[in-house]
Amino acid sequence: MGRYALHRLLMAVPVLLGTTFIIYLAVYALPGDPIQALAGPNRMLSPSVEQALRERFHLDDPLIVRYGLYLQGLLTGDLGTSFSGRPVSEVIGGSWPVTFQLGVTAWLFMAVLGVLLGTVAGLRRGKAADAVVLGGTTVIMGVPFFVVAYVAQIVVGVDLGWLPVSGTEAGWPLAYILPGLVLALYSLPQVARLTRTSILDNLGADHVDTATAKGLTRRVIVLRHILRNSLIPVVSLLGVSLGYLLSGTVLIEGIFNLPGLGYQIFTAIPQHDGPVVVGVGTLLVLVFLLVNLLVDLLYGILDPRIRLGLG
Amino acid sequence: MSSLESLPGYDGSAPLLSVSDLHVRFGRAEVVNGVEYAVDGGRTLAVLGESGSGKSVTARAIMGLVRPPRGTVTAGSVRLRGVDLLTLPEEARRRLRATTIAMIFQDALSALNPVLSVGYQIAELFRAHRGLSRKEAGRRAVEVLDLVRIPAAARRARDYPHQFSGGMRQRVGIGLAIALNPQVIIADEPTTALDVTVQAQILRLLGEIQREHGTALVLITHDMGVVADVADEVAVMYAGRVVERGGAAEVYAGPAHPYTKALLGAIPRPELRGRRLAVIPGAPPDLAGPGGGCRFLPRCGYGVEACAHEPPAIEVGPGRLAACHEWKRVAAQ
Amino acid sequence: GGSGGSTPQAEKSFSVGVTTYFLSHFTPGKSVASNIDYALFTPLTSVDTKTGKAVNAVAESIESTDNVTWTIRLKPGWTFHNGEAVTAQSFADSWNATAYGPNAFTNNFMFTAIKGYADLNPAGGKPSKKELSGVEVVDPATLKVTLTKPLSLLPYVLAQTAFAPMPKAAFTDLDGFDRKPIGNGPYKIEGDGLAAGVTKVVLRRFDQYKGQPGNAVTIEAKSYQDEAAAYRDLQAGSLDVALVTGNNLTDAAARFKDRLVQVPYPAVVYLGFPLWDERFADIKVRQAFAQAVDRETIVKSLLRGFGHPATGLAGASVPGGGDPDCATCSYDPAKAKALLAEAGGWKGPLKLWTYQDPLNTVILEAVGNQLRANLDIEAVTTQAQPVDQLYPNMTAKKIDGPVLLYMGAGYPHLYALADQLFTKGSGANVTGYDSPEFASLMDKAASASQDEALGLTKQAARTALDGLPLTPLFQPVGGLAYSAKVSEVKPEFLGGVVLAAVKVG
Amino acid sequence: MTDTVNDTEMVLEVRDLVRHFPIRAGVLRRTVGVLKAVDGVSLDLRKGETLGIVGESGCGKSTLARLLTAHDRPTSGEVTVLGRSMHELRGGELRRARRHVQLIFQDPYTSLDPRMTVADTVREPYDVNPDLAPRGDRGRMVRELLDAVGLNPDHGDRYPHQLSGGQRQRVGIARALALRPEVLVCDEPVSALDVSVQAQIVNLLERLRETFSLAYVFIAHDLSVVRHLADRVAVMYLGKVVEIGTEAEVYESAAHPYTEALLSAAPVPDPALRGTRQEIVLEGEPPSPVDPPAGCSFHPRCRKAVAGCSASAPGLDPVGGGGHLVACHLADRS
Amino acid sequence: MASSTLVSASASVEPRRGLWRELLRRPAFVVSSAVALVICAMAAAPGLFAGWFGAGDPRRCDLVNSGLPPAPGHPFGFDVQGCDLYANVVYGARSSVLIALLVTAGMMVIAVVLGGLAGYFGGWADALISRVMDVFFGFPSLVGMIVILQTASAHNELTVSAVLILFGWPALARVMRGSVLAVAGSEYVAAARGVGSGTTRILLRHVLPNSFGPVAVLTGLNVGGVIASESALTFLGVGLQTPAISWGVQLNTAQQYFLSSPHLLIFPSIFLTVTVLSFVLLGDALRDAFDPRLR
Ligand SMILES: Nc1ncnc2c1ncn2[C@@H]1O[C@H](COP(=O)(O)OP(=O)(O)OP(=O)(O)O)[C@@H](O)[C@H]1O
Ligand SMILES: Nc1ncnc2c1ncn2[C@@H]1O[C@H](COP(=O)(O)OP(=O)(O)OP(=O)(O)O)[C@@H](O)[C@H]1O
Ligand SMILES: [Mg+2]
Ligand SMILES: [Mg+2]
Ligand code: NI
Repeated sequence: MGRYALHRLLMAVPVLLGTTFIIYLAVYALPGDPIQALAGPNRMLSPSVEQALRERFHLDDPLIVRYGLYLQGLLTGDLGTSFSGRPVSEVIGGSWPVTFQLGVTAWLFMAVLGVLLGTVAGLRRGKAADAVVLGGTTVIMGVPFFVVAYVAQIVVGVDLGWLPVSGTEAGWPLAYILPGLVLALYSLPQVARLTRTSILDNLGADHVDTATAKGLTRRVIVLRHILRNSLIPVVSLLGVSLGYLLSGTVLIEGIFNLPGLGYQIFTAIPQHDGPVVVGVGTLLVLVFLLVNLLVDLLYGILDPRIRLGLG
Repeated sequence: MSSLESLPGYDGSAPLLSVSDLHVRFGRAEVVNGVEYAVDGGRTLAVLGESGSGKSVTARAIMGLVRPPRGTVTAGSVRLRGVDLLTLPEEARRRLRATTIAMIFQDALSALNPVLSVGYQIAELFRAHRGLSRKEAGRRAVEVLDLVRIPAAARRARDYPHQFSGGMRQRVGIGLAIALNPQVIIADEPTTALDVTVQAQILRLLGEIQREHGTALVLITHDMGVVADVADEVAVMYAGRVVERGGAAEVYAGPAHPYTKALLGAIPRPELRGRRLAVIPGAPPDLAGPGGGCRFLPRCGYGVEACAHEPPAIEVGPGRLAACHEWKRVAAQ
Repeated sequence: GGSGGSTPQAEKSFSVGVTTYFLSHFTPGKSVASNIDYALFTPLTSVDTKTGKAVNAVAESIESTDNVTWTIRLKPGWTFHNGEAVTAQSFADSWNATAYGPNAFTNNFMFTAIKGYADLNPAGGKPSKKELSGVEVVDPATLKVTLTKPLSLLPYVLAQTAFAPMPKAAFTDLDGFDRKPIGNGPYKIEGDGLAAGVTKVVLRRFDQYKGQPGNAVTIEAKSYQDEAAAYRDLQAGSLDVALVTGNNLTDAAARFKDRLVQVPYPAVVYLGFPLWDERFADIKVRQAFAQAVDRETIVKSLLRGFGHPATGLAGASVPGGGDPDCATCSYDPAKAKALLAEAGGWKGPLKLWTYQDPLNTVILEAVGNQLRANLDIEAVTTQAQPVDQLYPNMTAKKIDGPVLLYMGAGYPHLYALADQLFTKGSGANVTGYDSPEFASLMDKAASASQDEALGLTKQAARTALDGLPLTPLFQPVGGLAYSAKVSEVKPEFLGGVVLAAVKVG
Repeated sequence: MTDTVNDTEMVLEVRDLVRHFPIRAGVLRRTVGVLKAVDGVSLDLRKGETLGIVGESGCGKSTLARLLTAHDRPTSGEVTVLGRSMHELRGGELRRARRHVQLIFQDPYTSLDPRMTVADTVREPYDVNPDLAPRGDRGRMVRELLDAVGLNPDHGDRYPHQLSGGQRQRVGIARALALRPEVLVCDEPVSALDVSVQAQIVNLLERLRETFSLAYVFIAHDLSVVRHLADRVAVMYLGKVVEIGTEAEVYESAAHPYTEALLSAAPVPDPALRGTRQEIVLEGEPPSPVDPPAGCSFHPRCRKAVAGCSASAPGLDPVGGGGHLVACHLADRS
Repeated sequence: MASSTLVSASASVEPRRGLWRELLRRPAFVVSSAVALVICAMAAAPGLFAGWFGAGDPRRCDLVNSGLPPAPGHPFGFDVQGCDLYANVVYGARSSVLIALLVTAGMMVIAVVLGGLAGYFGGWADALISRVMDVFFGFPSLVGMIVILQTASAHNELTVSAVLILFGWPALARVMRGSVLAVAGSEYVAAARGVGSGTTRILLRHVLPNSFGPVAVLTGLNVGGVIASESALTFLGVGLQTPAISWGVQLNTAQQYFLSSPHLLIFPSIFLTVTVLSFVLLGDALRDAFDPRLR
């Protein structure tokens, strides 16, 4: 397993390098003037300052030179400097705890709620509960989630006053419940539906009949012989969903005023703040790859039929 | 041995397992249509019949595995020493499973949970029915694996089903069934998926267990050779009914139902080499179609007018029943 | 409500919501003149919120005979938060740092009027000097400033935080200073300042402050990504004061009633014409467009009353503003149609531009609808571009239709707006307007006394508006809503709450 | 090209056929071992002849069948069909050569495309080999084929799920017959079917053999079925042929202990004979083809094994006269 | 050897029905396709529907009515520009449905082609395609969309669709790859190869039809997500912009006015939800109808 993990990590290196280049290229290709972006709509910059900034951030150099300089810095552990003048490492250092907590919360919601709903729907197939879950998840899929976010803020945060509306001040978990929940809604329908299908598959499986014939109680059968087996495909979906989830932080962190990575990258784009976009973007990809490696390892533990490294 | 005695209807002199007039319905199809058979301790009843004739469904109905929405038992009774399982509350029935009546499934790989170790799956029985601790149950599971001749049982107990060969899996399946010494074991085609040498091992193992514990064995198969080898009695099923019952030797020697006769004729035997095998023309009936009349009629060479009425089970000899109006003619030829 | 949770009960404290933009830099040369900046720094002058006049703050006196050479004397006893005395050198150091091109301080452009600026910002190559020749430290309490041309409004200019002083300590670690400045204002920064990932800054009252001291002992400034987010926290009770904008004003008016202070911004939202586009070369076309927009309805219906239909360049809150300077700012669809017909009618599609901003797009669409309805122009489309695309496009004259823009006055005077919008070469003069008549009037105003300057500026603005490179639409109005915990919530000139004035309890 | 073949000609020759599956592991996916699924098999088959292949599960029967029909490429050795070496062919040539050897699959449930009707399935060979039948004739030819395998023309419109197992197997046979092959390789074609249906298929195969003078390679583990159909029988154990001979030679005078065990383990469908049979129950599990025992691979389970059995692997040598070959040190080679 | 308990040996078989008749027999299909049809008709010819309550022109606006609730003749009320909301919602179907269909079709084509190639050929094609999918999965797609759309000169239905396709296909392709992998290894594919079928034929006749089911269902489910994403892009300032009329734009504007004019949010949402539901049901029904086993 260790060797397998190592192998996967090695494979991640070209993917990550490719990612940095693609992002760098994309930011480079963005139309518009970064200096103008820095100055804002109502503010003017003197030509000398403009010139100084261009020099400082190598804005006039060709792409390859800039990327080369970036990689050179990367080798010495320097992630570059944001246009705001802060080192990117500091920007990331300050924001990742927020995204981490948000991601974990959302992931938990997605996993727990998704599996719960899917299980209920699967076990009560064709009954009202099933219809409610199926219908509900369909509606969730269709409603843009900034709409859900605003409505949730106003209803739960403002009108009911149950949870903080925004910000991180209340700390984990309080501050992260509402944004985490909204973020989880993004992938929740898929998780719930996959769980449901998986439960249905397993309900009819022969080994469940064996378990019944063994005289086990319904509870044991459901938990140990149906749910556990059904979760195997769900686990890999949960890994992939992390990608959507990290992507969603771009929106959610903005709406809920969370100073996380998603927000940093979101504000950095219009600023053409290449170093920040590349740094944060690559970090997000790295996290995704790592988590999916973990998920795959977990998969091997959950499903003994899949022996990693041999298959 | 367990709680059977205390249940309503218990009658020590009744047959260990008796099924009567069992009806099972899947949607529109009356898949099991009045099955009757019985078996006593220490005896082996072979249930024969072609694919789809309802052998497995009957077995599953006995075990209580036929439940809506996947089919309903519409009528009949399944009695263990007189106790009707079908009217028993679910909890009481659950307690009887594996302790008094157990089942071996056809496809051992899919019948075992792929994500739990085999030791765990056997140990579960001891934990659920005997209330043993996880550790103690694990120890007993190893004993069971030993009993079914799994080499290095203690080590293999930690392995998962896919790590076993087909024969060993089936032995694990048998281990699951015999772990709690049930009085009745229903084996649903336990060797169909295996090749002959392994089949011989398995059948021998089952025979030993049966002799040792006086267990009643219901062996479902469509292998006429296996039946000839191990069965005391046979029940031949066709389209959801038992069309012929009796001692194995007698039935083989003089089948009284045209279907049984045709079945025996279809077996390739060395002496038939170079000749065409006897076949049963046509296809099995549609169980969802309208009933009434003998269901074998369209494929039967003995059809008479009376066959438009469903033939009752007629006693054709000592302990032998056949559901055919023309049994005399069939037996004579 | 209230946010005093983290501070002891006894201490008077409140929380205020600001946008993250306000919490990006604290160095005077990079500051954005937010209310936080004003809490941390006190420049030489300040603008009286009631009269709109520049009054002395750190300065004892600011005098000039020719509006070119100014002598500034400082009040004694002012110190920075670290105890260092505020001297003429503190100002000179700060100004030199900002004016020095290679430092790339964003406020650099504000120093163009000071003599020696060109030496510090040569067109190419490294500057030969590091100090403005126009700034002389006569003695610790006296500063002599020489300008390149007369500017009677210098006291107004000096009220911006860009002209605040910096202590010696700042120059040992400019980056550190930017995050945790040592200012001379009524409040000092507590804790780490703008450390990575912080979303709030705590200000503590500076007890040695020589000006009007603040009321609250501590102020929590929480950063929000936009005003709407801050407003929701205010609604939920976890914030005491917040700026309310846009559509939330309606809700705030109903919800907070008299705890909503209306804040007229010293700004104008206008429709600029691309003078380089020949379709707009005829002034009649521009007049037709200007009169086809129903400013009253836009303000009343779309903005729910939060705005003032423009009658001139600036609203009444700006010295020199509030007069009906704009002849074509009245809604007259019939006349508009007639004017357009006179000019030969409109052919082809019309595209309206603005920069990306939720409110802007809505307003632009309304303007588009009115132009379509009132001028019978069928194909009206709108496009919102990011700021960094729109402005370069305008400079490159690639915009092919009227642009909806916002312009705020840098300091409280009509002169500021007129100068930014109409002076040739100004960064904000996006229409390409160039009028010698306007220029000479402005020059006169700059060299005249402050009282005369007002009249001359008005005259210049009227001249420019008659030429119609742009037509003002309305002066925006924002709001300050606050919890019951605080009182004395007053807007400062740029619209933020005067932090020092807020009373707790 | 088949015109020159006369009745006694070899249609299929197999020489030293080997198929090893590499077992890969680790970071670099290096091959850490080989699974010897087929390990040196030589066979031949004449026109009209039926060769039965028996052996326990996993001994390589299906792998052999796939090699014979060019569904897989051998590691070494060669398969010659009508004088042409199959694995040297590529692309279109291979496709044309394939016509002569067709495979009938074990599982009638998975070997038919669930979305194609019976007629479409049987017609497909003609559609991809347009030279075999002009477009206009195809419908008729499909009907004839269906008729030949005992299906009604109206079965043609059905989908596989609407057919019984026996009927599906017939569709598979009709599909294989469409190309008029010389050889039909039947990989356990009746194992999934029950006795009454099995008899139908066995009869059908016999009848087809007569009408089309087909040669069969008939794989099964049911000895009685093989016996019924085969002229010659090969017994496989762990990738090797351990005994081969005519039906009578193998069944009546088995010379390999494994064949003996196999024959004795097969139940006889006659209760009267119960207990009279000398059943040799093989103990232990079949060894792994990854790591077969040294010497004779059967020796660990062989009740006759002597010391020499583990030392060297016996060759496949004649016993008695004729073509009866056995790979056993202890065989009586008189 | 293995024998299934589900042997269907039924003798009487219903005649092969036409696909169309088969579809019409399913209530789920009839209802969902009727709704989808109405929505598509609305998208194609909004003029026919918009005028039902008198105010047919979505661009005839009186700012005085800005944000007013439903009134006689204006059953949905007015939008912020004072235009009839009903007419706007009807016209909004055009862009939204167009984008939904374009994206769905585009994603499906790419997913089927790439997923199919990766699953069927394996080897380096699979490795390459899978790595590319990895990057797309891991990369925050919203960030990518923002960057690309900012680069694009125009933000119309085409560019928005293109971007949604670009970041949407991997999920589908992954599913496609999985099911192709299963089908490619099946015996009936081996059998087809055995009778001499070429790769193209095998892919088109056997692999594609048999592996398409899961993709079809997922696609149906995706339609809602697409419309929602379109709206999210508008929200982020890179999607369609006013005065383009689309449900996404409407929802985005409505969200800012949620407190004072909730009806702006409610009515487009209802249309959106109905559309989404109908497409989901349609996807399911089509999958079932195309599968002869489920007829
Ligand atoms: N879950 C089910 N739903 C619907 N029909 C079923 C189900 N299980 C079995 N059947 C039908 O019931 C009939 C009898 O099936 P059963 O499994 O008992 O046959 P069998 O005699 O065991 O055959 P085999 O030898 O193939 O195991 C068959 O026609 C089958 O199609
Ligand atoms: N593609 C493959 N890759 C690796 N190993 C394989 C492959 N195909 C078959 N094997 C292995 O080769 C051996 C022979 O398999 P094969 O399927 O030929 O046996 P068989 O005699 O047909 O068995 P059965 O009677 O169960 O069908 C087995 O151990 C099997 O696991
Ligand atoms: Mg069965
Ligand atoms: Mg095989
Ligand atoms: Ni690998």
